[in-house]
Amino acid sequence: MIPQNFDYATPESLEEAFRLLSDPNAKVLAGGQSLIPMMRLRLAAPETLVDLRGVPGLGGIRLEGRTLRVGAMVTHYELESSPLVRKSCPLLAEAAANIGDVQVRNCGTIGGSLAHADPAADYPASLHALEASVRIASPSGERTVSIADFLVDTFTTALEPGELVVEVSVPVEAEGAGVSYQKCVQPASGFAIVGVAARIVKKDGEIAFARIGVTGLSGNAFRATGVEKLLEGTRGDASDIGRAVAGIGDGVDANNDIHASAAYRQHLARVYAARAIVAAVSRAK
Amino acid sequence: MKIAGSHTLPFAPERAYNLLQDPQILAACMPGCEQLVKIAEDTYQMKMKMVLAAISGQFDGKVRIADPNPHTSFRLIVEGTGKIGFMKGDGRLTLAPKDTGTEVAYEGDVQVGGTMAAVGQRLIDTTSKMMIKRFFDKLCEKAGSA
Amino acid sequence: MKKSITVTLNGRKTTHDVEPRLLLIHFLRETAGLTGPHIGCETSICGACTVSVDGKAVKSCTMFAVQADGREVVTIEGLASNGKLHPVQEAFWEQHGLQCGYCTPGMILASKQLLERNPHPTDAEIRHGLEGNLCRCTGYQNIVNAVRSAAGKMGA
Amino acid sequence: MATTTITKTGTLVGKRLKRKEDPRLITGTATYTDDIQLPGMNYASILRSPYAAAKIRGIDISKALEHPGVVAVYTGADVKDVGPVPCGASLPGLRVPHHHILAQDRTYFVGHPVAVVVAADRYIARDALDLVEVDWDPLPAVADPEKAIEAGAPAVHPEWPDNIAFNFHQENGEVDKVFAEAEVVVKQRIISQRLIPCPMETRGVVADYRGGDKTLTIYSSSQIPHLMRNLVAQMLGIADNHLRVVAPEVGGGFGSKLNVYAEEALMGFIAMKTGKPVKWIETRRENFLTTIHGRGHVDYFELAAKKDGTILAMKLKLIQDLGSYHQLLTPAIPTLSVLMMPGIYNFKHIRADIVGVFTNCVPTDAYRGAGRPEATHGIERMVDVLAAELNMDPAEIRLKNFVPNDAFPYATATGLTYDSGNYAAPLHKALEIVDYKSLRAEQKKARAEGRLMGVGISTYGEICAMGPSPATPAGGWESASVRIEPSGKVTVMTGIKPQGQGEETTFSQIVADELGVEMDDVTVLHGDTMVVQYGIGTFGSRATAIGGTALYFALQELKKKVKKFGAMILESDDVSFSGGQCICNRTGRTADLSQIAGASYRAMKLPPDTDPGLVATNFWEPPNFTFPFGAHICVTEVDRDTGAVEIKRYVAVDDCGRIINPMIVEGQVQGGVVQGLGQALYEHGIYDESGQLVTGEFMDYAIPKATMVPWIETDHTVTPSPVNPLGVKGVGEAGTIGASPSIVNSVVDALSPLGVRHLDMPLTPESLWKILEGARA
Repeated sequence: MIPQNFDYATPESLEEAFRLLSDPNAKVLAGGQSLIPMMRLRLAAPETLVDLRGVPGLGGIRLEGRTLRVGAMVTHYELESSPLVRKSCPLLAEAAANIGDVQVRNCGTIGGSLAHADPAADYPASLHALEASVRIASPSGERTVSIADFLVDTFTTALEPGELVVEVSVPVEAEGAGVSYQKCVQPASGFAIVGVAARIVKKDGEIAFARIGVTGLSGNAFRATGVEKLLEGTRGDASDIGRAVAGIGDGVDANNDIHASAAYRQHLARVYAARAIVAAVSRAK
Repeated sequence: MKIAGSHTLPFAPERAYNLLQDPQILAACMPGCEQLVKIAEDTYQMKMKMVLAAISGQFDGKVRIADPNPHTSFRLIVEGTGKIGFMKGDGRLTLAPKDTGTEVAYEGDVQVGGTMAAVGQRLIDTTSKMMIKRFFDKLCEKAGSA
Repeated sequence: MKKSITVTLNGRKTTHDVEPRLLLIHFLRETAGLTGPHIGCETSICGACTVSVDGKAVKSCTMFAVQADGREVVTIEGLASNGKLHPVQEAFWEQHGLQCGYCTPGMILASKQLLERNPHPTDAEIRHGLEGNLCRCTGYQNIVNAVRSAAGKMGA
Repeated sequence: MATTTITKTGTLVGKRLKRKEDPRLITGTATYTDDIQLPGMNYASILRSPYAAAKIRGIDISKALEHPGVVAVYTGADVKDVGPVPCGASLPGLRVPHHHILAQDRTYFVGHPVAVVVAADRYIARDALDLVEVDWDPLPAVADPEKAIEAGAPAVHPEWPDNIAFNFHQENGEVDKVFAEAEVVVKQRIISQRLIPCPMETRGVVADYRGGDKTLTIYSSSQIPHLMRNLVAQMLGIADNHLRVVAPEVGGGFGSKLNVYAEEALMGFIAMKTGKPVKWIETRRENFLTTIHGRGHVDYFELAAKKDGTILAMKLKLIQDLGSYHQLLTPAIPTLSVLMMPGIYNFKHIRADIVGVFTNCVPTDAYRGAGRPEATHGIERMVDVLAAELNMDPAEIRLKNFVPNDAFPYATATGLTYDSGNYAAPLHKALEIVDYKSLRAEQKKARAEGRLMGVGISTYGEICAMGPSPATPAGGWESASVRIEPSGKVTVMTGIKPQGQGEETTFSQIVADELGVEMDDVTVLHGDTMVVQYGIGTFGSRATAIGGTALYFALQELKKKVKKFGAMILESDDVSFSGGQCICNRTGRTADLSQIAGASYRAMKLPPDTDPGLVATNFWEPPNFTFPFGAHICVTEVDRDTGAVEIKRYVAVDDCGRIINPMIVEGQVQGGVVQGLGQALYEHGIYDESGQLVTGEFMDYAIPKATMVPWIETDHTVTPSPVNPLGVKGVGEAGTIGASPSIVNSVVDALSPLGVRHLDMPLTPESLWKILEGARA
């Protein structure tokens, strides 16, 4: 299958990229792993592709105090294999390792994935649990939004025309925290039917801090604050977890497709939440 | 595939019912609708441009309102065809008073054919629902300001 | 409209003018005459088109040729050197890791990547590392055997 | 189990030898259809119906024609006299729709070809496709075969409003009487869902016409080049000796390339019209939509038995989803199911009724197993249903009902003669491998712990070596020609057409053993109608059993000739031939094959009544099918939380007769089992009510990935077939046939404490979760 023709540009600075992207029919090529298949099917037909791989400042992973800053063009493979990420934010490395397959992870980027906002993408569960923030740049300046504000709906983000994701920031994981990302894989596409990320910090045998993110259940990933509240202050044993996850999908309009009905997805969200929490609790020191 | 859901509108059922059948409101609120021209009683010709992240497509189609049951229910049939395939939504909308507003429940079928159907069935439900939500959000916005 | 690109193909630099939309797989197969990598789907699932770009396994049907400008691309044709098969090729042959052979060039490139990153994989790690490559003939068992055997050869 | 490279000859059959095919495949130097580039070649793209049923009010091709680089655009009107797409099956009263190669005024499935754009390259062709405008009038469609035969259903073909293509009845014995008097009767509706074959290489056609000598060459990824030549020549109205069909390297077929499709004739038509070569390569999307699907059964089974478990009789009503028209063998496939419905059990009363139903879907046809997996799944499930009813062990009930060893050749209730069998042997072996007693004890313990562990057995029998000519539409024989070249090297031309089964290797093993040459001295040619004498092709696990036998007989003929020349050279009338040389039994003098071959072609002197050269050809007509069998045991555990099935263990003990290369046989079994597993757990070609294929890409249709399949333990018993001198039976489809019932039986067993007696495939986690939820409620 063959894409429509387009112009291809490789800007060497952000300014140049912005200028190219001021054309409403231009589209960013970050890793291309979602965009190119869409273009091959002609569901996407941008007139200009702006390949960001030559733009300085969009790559690299660096530690700044208690914050890990990940450039938008960092690939999933770089994240899963980076010793720095594995040590300081293991949940992000785990999420990256769960995406697609090796070839996709070699090319796909975190910025591209976020801007695409696929409702079943893997990152959002972890990024919600991490309360990540997304730095956005435009010709008029920069702004930083929380992941919750960034992901608006299915395929819909807070990005305005002409804006670019330049960086994702996550906190360095607390000492002794336990984390886990558990995913029910759709066997054909490898996307998540549901995926749940958990971060747990224990203190004196009790859960002092819990963060839970959910992807795939509905049109937009979310943070399950209700579950977090019910977990905090418990010892995190099976019955605590069971009680906490029971309402994870309350009020959520669950997706329904040939791969899983809404009711089954709701059930899987509970099961995988419990699995993620159990794993995180067991890893927490 | 079957699709169902509901939205609450801050208007009484009478007003909600009339708004939902008002071609100007429909034209303004249906996502991507660029033109809506009446071609017969209860039938309109529509041009729309759908943009969804990377996906975009032009559609020519029709909107038809059928089986009207004033202020309580009607059937809405939306169909469009374009180079990337076709879509057809056929659903019944049922209106019921809820507090001071109206709960609009919809239930129906969405069919997608052509290349669009190739990208993944997993996206049809969630994008349909998002489009419907956008429609109702816009409706509240438009009617609220009207 | 066309762009000039220079790609190091199996060790040799080559320059061509290409349409930006030319997929890397079509560039390799039709412009450069390297028909080893195959096309098996258009949704980036099957992996038959897998080649190595700057040392990373990629699906060449999900990359434009212009993106390979200035990079090193290795295809199945570039694995054997001086008539000697690469250990992964050898192992696929010895372990009957192929039947119709259509997925094989991509499977071998993915296996090579896997062993470069993890020289002593467990069976589960091998299977996980080959998730991006479909095979309809072998049931994968002899592919797993081949990768395990290649690991032994390369470690030895 | 390392492979060995044996250079000494005489004992190669039976050895684990590396394949001769592989060097080209592992180095990327093989030539598949899309690798063929011809000077001046154009590229074709096909516009297809997005609707399952629609009238075509008009097609406007003017804009496409104006597009730079476009050579031609053709629509139905241009090709109305080409074709139709052939159906080779004949059944009494069969309704055969006239299937044009491009739709005329109506389309009847999503993917139906409507127009074709020919352009300088594939990018331009695709661009121009968007410029063809079709004025569609969508019509109601029906996709479910049971709904299609309800009153008032939309008619797939207006001329046949009942949507019934045929009814077929087969009966033996006193079915009603036996059922009326039976102590036990069990009934079950069993679905064998639509599957999509998905070879990794899609179909593709290159056509090249030389006007000067009026000769057309078609390159097509095909399992049956010769049959394709005959049929496409008819479709195009040209002589068969003006058409050369070449099947180059074929990247998997599984039955989906045992066919002649519209595109072969269409590309031939274009090449002849334009005078330029043309290529069309199927996209994966097109492959899902337009290449044949498999299975598509709804079966209503009834089994009558005695209380002690003795099976007495069977009834079957089979509703076959045919799709919208007939491909080459579409209507014949369910009749194969009926032939094999008794399985390997000893009972004589049987009745089957097939209703062949048109639906607005792509046709079903032969997919790995073709009718036998459906039959085996049915009987093997029914035996378990009966065992559950009688509270018997599934191994015990099988052992009780097997056709006994002294009954062969065994005449079945459906008119077949099973060649040879020892049905208990593989079952005993498999039971031993898994340690069945301990396994059941472990299961008891697991159940006590609340775990859902299951053990499933299937003891399948299948019909292979398709087949004797009276039973096949186009001849069931196979051909081989062997030529010893002047150098003493050997060239084999075989009528089969492998797609990964490795006959270049196994046939070389046979040749090397018979002629005493090295494997490397043998070249096996296939797939080119200009090179190879007429042949039938590769399907129905026939290549070795029939093609290999033809080769064997050709070799015997050739050896006689070799001996005559050897005797002449050695000037002796007492000569034997072995180890690649003729030996004078009196003097011990020898003449090797190159000397003999050289002499045979130089022909300075000829032995009495002997022509020059060393060539022998054999067309072998098999006297019967062959009937492999085996026992598969699958151990599963179902996750109570999610319904997911984990295969803990899979053991396959197959008996495919004599084995020529165990490595290749194991590979066939492993791959076959995984395709059966795909059906059992993952795969389902789903059409929605409007006839849209909703599993129309790898994004939605899950063929097994490496992470989704278990380790498969294989073993064999060997019961040679008396049908051919090699004693071989066939193994290409065995794994697939044996696998699905063993897996489903295992999961049903796992859930049996919840009262589950049957589950339909695929056993998706959600479908099992619903059952678990129901049990909790």
